Amino acid sequence: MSVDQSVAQEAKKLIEASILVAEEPVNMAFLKKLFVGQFEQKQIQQWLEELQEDWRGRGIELVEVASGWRFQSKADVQDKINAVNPEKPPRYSRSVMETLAIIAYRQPVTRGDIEEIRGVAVASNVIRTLEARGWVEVLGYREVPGKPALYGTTKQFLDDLNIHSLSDLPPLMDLQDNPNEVALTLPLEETIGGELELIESNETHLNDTTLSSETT
Amino acid sequence: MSVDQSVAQEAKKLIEASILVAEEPVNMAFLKKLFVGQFEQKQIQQWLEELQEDWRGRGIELVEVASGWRFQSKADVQDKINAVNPEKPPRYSRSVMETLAIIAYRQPVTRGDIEEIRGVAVASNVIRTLEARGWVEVLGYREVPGKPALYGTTKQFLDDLNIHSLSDLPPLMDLQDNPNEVALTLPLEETIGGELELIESNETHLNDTTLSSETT
Amino acid sequence: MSEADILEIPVTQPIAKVNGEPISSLPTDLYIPPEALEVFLESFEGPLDLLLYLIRKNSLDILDIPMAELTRQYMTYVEAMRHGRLELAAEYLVMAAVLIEIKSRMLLPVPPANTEEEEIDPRAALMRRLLEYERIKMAAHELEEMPREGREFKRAHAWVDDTLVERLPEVSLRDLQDAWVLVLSRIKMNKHHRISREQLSVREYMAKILKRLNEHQFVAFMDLFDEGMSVPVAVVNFIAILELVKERMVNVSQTEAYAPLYVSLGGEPVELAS
Repeated sequence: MSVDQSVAQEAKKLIEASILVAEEPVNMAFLKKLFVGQFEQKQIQQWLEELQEDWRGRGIELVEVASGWRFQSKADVQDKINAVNPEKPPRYSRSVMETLAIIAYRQPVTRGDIEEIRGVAVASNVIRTLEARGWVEVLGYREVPGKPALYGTTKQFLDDLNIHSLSDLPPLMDLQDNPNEVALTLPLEETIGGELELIESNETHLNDTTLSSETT
Repeated sequence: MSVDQSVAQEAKKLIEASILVAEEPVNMAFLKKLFVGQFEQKQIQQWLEELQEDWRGRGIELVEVASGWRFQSKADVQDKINAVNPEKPPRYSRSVMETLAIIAYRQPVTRGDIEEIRGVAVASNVIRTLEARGWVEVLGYREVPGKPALYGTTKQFLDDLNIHSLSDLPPLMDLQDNPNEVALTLPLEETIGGELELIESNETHLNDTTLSSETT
Repeated sequence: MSEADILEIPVTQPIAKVNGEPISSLPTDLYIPPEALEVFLESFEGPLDLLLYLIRKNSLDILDIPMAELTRQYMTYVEAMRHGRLELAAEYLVMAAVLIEIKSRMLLPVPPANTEEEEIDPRAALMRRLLEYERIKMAAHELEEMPREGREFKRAHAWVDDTLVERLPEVSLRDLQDAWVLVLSRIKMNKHHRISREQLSVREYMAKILKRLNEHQFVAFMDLFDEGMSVPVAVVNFIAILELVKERMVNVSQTEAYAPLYVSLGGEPVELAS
């Protein structure tokens, strides 16, 4: 062993915890950052394998999937759990749901836009999950360096959510949740906001037209 | 030990796995069903405590919260993980936190009650934010014109704050009983932002009577 | 105490002395940059918050408030808000009325008929509200400090093996909105990523136009406006085109003056991934 036993112990404890609390599978890049470059990839890889070994014989195993490492239940154990409450519907992780919400409400958006709004990198498998589901598609490419893809929601997304058009989505809430702030700062806002406001007041009318044109 | 060693081993393995894969904390009723009535509550409880012991010294701990048992990270380990994770936890504005406090301590309350206490209108997205987080829910409707919704806190709110019941909340200060004390302890250089310091003395316990009677 | 003292924001210095120097009017040359006033007002959660601030700042006794002084100071702020050409939130004006009413009732002699009953201090209701609000403020602060899931600790969880799950997750509109609300509460951390209020339908029309341009490389500008489009829809559609141009997703071109405008996708042909 290249490092001290107790150091290894601490490191494995940290790796285990970070994989267990993560929303998405944890990749090597994250783990390296976790140790602020203190350990090499090879060392971390070895600890992961040791952890895998430590968990052998339990009901949960540590596995490596396409986007990183995660703990998951073994089939036989899952069977027993399902027997107690079989109708547990699967759920998307928070990152998937938030990405979907951003694409739905802010389309067309690039991955960069999504990352800017969420403040974190968007794992490629998050968008892939949504594309595979048929809810999100590439609408075009933005004319900036790198030509990033512009994402939007699909017809199937509307169908699956049982709505006719995007305007049937629950209203977008704005950032200001303090009524005082709203009341006091609104007059200072630029006129663009005001114009859009005007349109908003016609929304019912707008919805009607959209609805009637799309129901057939 | 009342049961065979290997049976206990299997049982603990199953308990551990079912708590880890569950979306919500796992309660005793679920665990009993998991063993199809084969073991008594006392036995299961003992295994839970043994599991808790097994995990001691790891980055994750097994805890009992309001709605059951769950695994969660320890604060020091989470600190290290947060340092790497660029995704910052949500932060709630004062209006959100004050509204939450009113709902937590004065429930059931209507939006009107909240406005009365805060002296300002409550923006609907303030309550929506708390509902989206799963901390607040509609308990019923008050039998007055308009049938306003009565809000209360959820079990998840207790779970997320790591407490068992509302009585574990920090007690509301009874300022009226001891005004001098308050005048002395309240930091006068308080920033408007509301960085009040904690006052530990003269607390009354939040109990059912406070909860039910003191609206408005 | 001068207006400048009162208006000096949050970083409050020691305690201002309360000696009843009446303030008759605001100096007309007192200039508060609108942004500063905005920040100042945003730091209060409402009239009760402002009153508590004044009481604490001047170390007034909350159970024996000198109404004249408090009302005067409060009105100074309210005046200042109006000088900043800000629309006053109704709550602040209502509170001003309440304060003045209490003040005037205290000036009136108590009718003898009432003496047998317990004397009611006109300030009592206000005091109760202030105390209750202060309690809540403190409770909110303590709640904020408590260890919280997602911040000080996180739930540990394992995945269910995908191969066992044939069913796809179901998503409801409510889930979607919840996710958006969560995005918003996180956004507040990154002040510079400010998202302005925007009309959803503009985005929808942007997407529609893009889809159309994917099918036909060049579309006459006028063709993007269907006949029979209602005025609001046409306006939204137009804003959507402007927005697309601004975000460099489409080009608008014209061969010569007064020639028809054509709209095309910016740059390379685009393939639709479906």
